Order: sequence, then structure tokens, then C-alpha cells
Amino acid sequence: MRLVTRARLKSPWILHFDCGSCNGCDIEILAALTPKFDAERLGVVNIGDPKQADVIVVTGPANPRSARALRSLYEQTPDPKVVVAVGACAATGGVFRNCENVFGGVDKVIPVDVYVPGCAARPEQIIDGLLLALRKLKEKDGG
Amino acid sequence: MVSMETVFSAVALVAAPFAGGLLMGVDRKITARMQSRMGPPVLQPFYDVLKLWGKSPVITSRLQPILAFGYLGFSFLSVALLLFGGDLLSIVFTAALAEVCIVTVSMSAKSPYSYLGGRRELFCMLSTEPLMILSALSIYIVTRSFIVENVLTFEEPLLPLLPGAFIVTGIVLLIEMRKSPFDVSASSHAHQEIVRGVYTELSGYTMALVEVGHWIRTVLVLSIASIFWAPNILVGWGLALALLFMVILADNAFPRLSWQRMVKTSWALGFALIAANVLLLVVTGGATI
Amino acid sequence: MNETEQPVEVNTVIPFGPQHPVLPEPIQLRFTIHQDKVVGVVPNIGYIHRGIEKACELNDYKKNVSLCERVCGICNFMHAMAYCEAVEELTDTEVPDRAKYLRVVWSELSRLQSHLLWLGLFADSIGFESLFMHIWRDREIVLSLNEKTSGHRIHLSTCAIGGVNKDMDKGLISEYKSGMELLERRIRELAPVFYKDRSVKDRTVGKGVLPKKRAMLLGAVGPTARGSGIPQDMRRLGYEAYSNLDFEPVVHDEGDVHARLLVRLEEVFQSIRLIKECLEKMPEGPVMNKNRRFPNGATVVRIEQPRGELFYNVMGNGTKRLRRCRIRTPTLANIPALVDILVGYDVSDIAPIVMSVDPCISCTER
Amino acid sequence: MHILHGALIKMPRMIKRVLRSLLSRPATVRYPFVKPEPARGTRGGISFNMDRCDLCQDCERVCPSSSIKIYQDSGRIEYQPFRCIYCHICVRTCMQRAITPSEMVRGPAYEKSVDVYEVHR
Repeated sequence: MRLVTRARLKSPWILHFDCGSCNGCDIEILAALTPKFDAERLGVVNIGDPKQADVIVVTGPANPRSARALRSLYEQTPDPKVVVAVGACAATGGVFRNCENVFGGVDKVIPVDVYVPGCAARPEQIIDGLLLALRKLKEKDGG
Repeated sequence: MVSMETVFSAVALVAAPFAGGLLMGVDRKITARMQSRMGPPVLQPFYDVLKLWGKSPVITSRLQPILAFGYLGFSFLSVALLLFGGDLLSIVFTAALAEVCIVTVSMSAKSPYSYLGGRRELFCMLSTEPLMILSALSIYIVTRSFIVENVLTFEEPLLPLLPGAFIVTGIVLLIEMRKSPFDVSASSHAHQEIVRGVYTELSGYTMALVEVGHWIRTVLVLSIASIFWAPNILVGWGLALALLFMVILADNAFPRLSWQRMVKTSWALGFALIAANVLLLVVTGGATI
Repeated sequence: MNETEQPVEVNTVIPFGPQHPVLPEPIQLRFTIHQDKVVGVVPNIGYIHRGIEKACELNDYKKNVSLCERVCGICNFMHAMAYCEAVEELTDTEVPDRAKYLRVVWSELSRLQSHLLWLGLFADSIGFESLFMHIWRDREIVLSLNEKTSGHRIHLSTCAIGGVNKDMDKGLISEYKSGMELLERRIRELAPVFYKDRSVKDRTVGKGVLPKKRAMLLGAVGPTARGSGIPQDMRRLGYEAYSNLDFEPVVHDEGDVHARLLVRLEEVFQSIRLIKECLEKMPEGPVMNKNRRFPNGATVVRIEQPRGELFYNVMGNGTKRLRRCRIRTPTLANIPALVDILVGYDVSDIAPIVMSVDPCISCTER
Repeated sequence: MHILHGALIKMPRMIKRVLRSLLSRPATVRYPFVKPEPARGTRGGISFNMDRCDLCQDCERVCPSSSIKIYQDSGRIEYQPFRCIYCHICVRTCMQRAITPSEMVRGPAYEKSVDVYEVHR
């Protein structure tokens, strides 16, 4: 395996964007970075800058307005990148399925690589989702 | 004929970025443990930089790559000057040049975060540069020389004579490493009002270059701190690492202060410490002006 | 752009958000900056609007409990409780006494969770990483109690129309007691950092001042109002079991960021005390009364959320669907105050001042 | 002595806690490598027991996220775990006790899968 690919798998910098979730998943993403779960063990850093991010972690069912912001964030993030949709509403709309102003899933806006179920998704599931996303990143690299 | 010392200096120069990366890794580990977390592996900074190197960059201005190389180059040059026994003042000025590069990078971008970060980086320079020069001056007062080689061969350790200047170097290290309370221009975790500050517009290999440059600058300041126990290089580096630990401790014990407070604190504390130190020297007869 | 055409006094405009690490939620605040001072703020919301109020009319009224719970993940139990209270009133359902006490315990637990979350995020917004980590570490005590109670760390989903659908046994009650004691000990240890640490005070005292009169004029609620000396607390209306409990609203008069910080810190201890008191006083008995009617009429429920007054106006028409479910959340009421207190402070004070009203955007926009 | 005491009082309050955690064990669960037991009553995934199910559609009716679809004529149940909010209301509602709750949470996946159950006649 190439050295860069190996490094890539050990340093996923995440960009977190909430496009309409109830906060449950967002606080769990933050909880995954704090002492009990400490995703920084795996090199995860919440970087907040799309230009330096590798993994875009999206929560929420997406509405027309946040979709615009999400699309621009996705375009700003340089390759290689993966998108993780956290929570039931980011995958399918979940409990917000019949709300008037939602698209029902992030995959209607940007291509999604990994879906994490749960409402709200637990930190364990989020860490698993990140690891799965990294495997996808490796496949994209041809490793 | 190449002397042993030259070979040693060349090896040290090549090793400087690796040492810097390792120190950053240790720093992240200790910080994590202070926050009662496990923390990333010690080699994490190297993974980060390698990954950034392999990532496709977003170049927002044509100046960016040149200036990123400039930042790394000038940082390297300043360490080289130190290792090959150059002039303390020219080391300080070369280091400042590197800083000018990164300020220009962030100012040349359109992003307001980057612009504000650049402005604050200027204030960081404004706080560190006078302190570095004063530190060098106080070393001169004792050793009668700005040349590192002469300082290194000075017969007695500098620390008992210049405790103030040593603490001032610590303040410089605090600002240089972008640690709380003075992480105003950028912070490693980006939980800050101006997101990544000066780093906002950097990406891919330019970010990797700047990151390596940052390691080297940390090594530079630590080596200057190690000069304070010049006769024995091991004791000197022990002192420098103790300073690093104090900086990490300060990072975890303080919130970020505003840049106004940073300039005021560093100037007041720096000038007062150096002045008191020089006064002490004159009173005890350690030096004559 | 031609450089020479610019006016002499150039104001920088900073778009803060919608994606910003200080605020986990998307709201855009466009700051106009002049010489490093904020001179104008324009809040720009709508990134989270989902249309929950409309969906409440489309759903079966029982399903709305789960939907209202997800208006906001942080204070989910309170939303479910407010909705259930409204429907119980419309269907004349009596809630058993034990259920009332359990609701108070869980809503105080939500408040505890929310305030600890906020204290951590606030520490983060002033760049105090280690304090953030330590507070969130202690917050895990509350989350693990949540998990033991209901099987989930965030969404309790225990509130139902007519009572609660989970009971506590003796073992769980003693776990709650020991958990509360541990939490209190650990937070007491950290309290001096907020009270006395000079660097924290440097960032908070005298920043974002909201005088009492101004707070009243702008209609601030919750800890934002209590930090300005207004003793407003909906819990004093005595809903659920609050009328049997002994407490006073926490009030600080200074009206700055530090006052709001201390209000929330002291409310953490208040919540711990209330939970302990509830567990002592809790009567035995059933926890659920089945309800067989459809909601009819209109009612208003006001409860105290961690961020302030939560207002539910539910109208039924005798069928299984509601006619209207109007939700007014505390952060919406606090946005005018937020815009007001930001003006005149430094760029570096933006983050703590914005955090000090504890904006919950997913509540605000629903 | 007083000066020393004053200096200690003015010392940053966080140092004690920070140094203590540096010397004690971190609070981290090393999650992917060490898998802790799920707490009792964790609301994990659900599975349908088709021997008991009488296709009454009660669970479909109460499901807040409409993640269960029951086709009575073909005897088929479609359950979408990526739409499910794991509230376990269906478990409490089912009169036949045909829905088995699990304490194991569902893992992430590349695709949104749908669980299909069919009655064997």
C-alpha cells in the first residue's frame, strides 16, 4: 500500500454539517470526540474547514436552504473525500418523512458513501461509520 | 576538510523536522491525557502531513504555493543558522521573514476568516519579535557576542544569570506554538471564532508545508531555550523540554485571551522580566554595560 | 473590483455560519465589523426549518409524541412532556402521581444534560479545550443514567399520553442517587474555574451586557432573563410535581455573559437537588392512565425548558388528527436579545456572547 | 506566608484537575477494539417472528417513522432499519409479541438495506 494511502486511513479530518437534524446526532458526534469515546485515538479531528476535510459528516434530512450550503461545502472539499450520513433522518428522512420542507435524506443532495442508522446514532455507531468510510476511501484509492 | 561539528550540525538539520513532528505528537498525547483522554498515537502528526501531501489542493491565489515554500524555507534557514553557529539576531530576522510569508498568504485570500487570522498573526509577530530581540540582547550583555558559536563556548551556564530571559523564551514558545492563552491566530482544533485562522485558505500540500514549517519553528525556539545551558547540550534540552511541558500545562489551564490582552501581557511581562534581569546582572556584577 | 472606488471607512462583513465549528448548528449571523468591533448583526435563519408544526396536523395525534420529541434533541423530554400535557388536558386524562414525579426527574435530568452540554460548549467557545473535555466527561454520567432508564443516551422516549411508559425500580433509584452524588462532587470541583478563574472572568465579565429593562423590552426568557435579574421561571407555575417541590429561581443581576454562565452553573446544582428531592418524595403507584378519547378544544401549555419558556398551543377537533399545534420555543424569543447584545463588542467576543444565550436552532426553526 | 497563599489562590483553577488526570487512567473506552456490553434495555434493532405475526398491521399504524410496511395479501413485511427511529413503540404495541427487540444496535452500511420477512405457508 502506498504510504500516503496508509496515512490517509490514519488521519480522517471531519467536517460536520447539520442540515436539519434535531441536534441529537450532532451532540453525539461531539460526544464521540470527547473523553469517553475519544475518536482522536483514530486520528479524527473536527476541522471545521471544508478545504482541509476528508470526511463530511452530515446529519439531518436536508431542506432546500441547507441543501445549497451542503452542496457548496461538498464542492469545496477536495478529493479524496467520503460522505457519512449520520442518523435515520439523514438516510431516509426518518421521523420527519412527512414534513413539508424536507427532502428526506442527504443522498438527494450529494452522493453519500456510508449510512449510519439510529435516532440519534450512538457514538459507537458513528465511530463504526467513520471506520467504514475509511475502508471506502481505501477502495477509492485502489488499495 | 569537513569537521565533526559540521557533520553533526548537518545531521541535526535533517533531523529537525522529524524531531519537531515527534514533539508535536508527544504534545498531542500529553494534552489528551491532561483532558483524561487516550489521545492519538505519537506519530499522528506525520500521518496528518503525509495525508495532506497526497490530497488534491485548492489553490486560491497564485502566491500561495510560493509563499508556503517560503515559510518552510525560511524556517529551515533559521534553524540552519542556529546549528551552524550563526548570528542570533539574523536567526530572529529570518524567522520573522517566514512569518511574513504566512501572513501574506492569509491576507492575499478573499476569506474574511483568513484575513482576520492574518491580522492576528501580525499581532503575534508584534508580541514575539521584540521579546526574541530582547532575549538575544540580554544574552549579548552576558556573553558579549551575538554569534551562537561564542555563546555556546561561554564558560558558565546562562540560566542562573538570565532566568528572566529564559521565561521570556517560554512566552515566545507559547505564542509560537499557538497555545492557549495566546492561540489567537489559529488553533489546532479549529474550535475558534475564526475557524482555522491563518490556515483557513491552505489545503493539500501547501498546508503540509506550513505544518512542517511550524514544527521546525517550534524546534527553533526550543533550541534557543536550550542555549541557556550551553556547556551541556543534554541539560539544555532537558530545560527546553521542561519549558515545553509548562507550555502544554498553560494550554490546558487557560482559555484563549484576546489579541489585545496578548500584546499587553507579552510586552509588559517581557520588558519587565528582561529589565529586572539586566538590573540584577548589573547589581551582582555579572555584566557591565 | 477597483480598489480606489472603495469608501475610506471600509466595514468588513463576516458571515458566521451556516457551517461553523463553534456552533454545531447552522445559523448564519452576518457581522459588520468596523475596526475589530461589531457594528451590526443580521441573523439569517431557515437552515433547519422542517415544518414539524404542519406534520403534526398530518399525523395521528399519538405519533406526534415521537415527532415533538425530535423538535430538539437536547431537551427532547421536555418537548414530549409539553405536548403530552396539552393532549392530556384536551382529553381529560388524569396523570398518576408517580408519573408526575418521574416526569420531573427526567425533565430535570434533561436540564442537567443540556446545561452541562452548554457549559462545555461555552468553555470551548472561549478556547478552554480541557475544561470542555472535563465537563463532557462528567456529562457522560447523566447520559449513562439515560441509557439505563430508557435504553438510549439522548432520546428518552419515555413520555406518553397519560403518563410515562417506563417505571423505575429500587435498583435504578439508588443508581440515580449515587450518580447524582458523583456528578455533584465532580462539578463542585470544577465550579471555582467558572466562579473565580481570572482568565475566564477576563473573557466573560462585562461582555454582552443586557440590562434588566432591555431584557424585559426584548422579551428575553430563561437563563438569559434570569442573568439580567428577572426572576422568571415557568416551573413556579407548578405543573407536574413542581408545586410540591421547594425551589427558588436562580437570579443574577449583572446581565453579562458571566452572570448567564453562573445562572446555568447554579441551576445544575439546583437540578441535582430537585432530582434527589423527587426521588425521596416519589409515591408508589401506577405510572400510566390509558386515554380513550380524541383531543377536542384548544389549550396552552407553558413549561420551563433549559433555555427558557416553552409554549405549546394545541387545538384538536375531536378526530385523531389535530387542527393545529403551535410551538414557540425559547431561543426564538431570545434572538432579539442576542442581536442586541452583540453590538459593540470585539470579534473575539462573538463566540462567547452568541453561546451565552444558548442558541438552539433546531428548536427555533422546527 | 500570606503572599504565597495569595499566589496559590490566584493560580489557574484548572491546573489541579489537569495534573491529576495526567497521572490517572484516561476515561476512554477503546471502542472498536474493546466492545463494551450493551446496557440492559438498550433500544437496539428489532426482528419479526413470522411464526407469531398475524399481519394485523398494528405496528405499521403506530410507527412514527413509517418504517414498517405490511402487505396482508402477500404475507410480507418490509422493515427499513435506516428509517427506523428505534423507539420500540411497535414492540410495546404488538399483541402477538411477534416483534423481538434486540440489545445489539444496527451497524452502519454502504447501502440502505430493507429487511424482508415472509410468512411461510
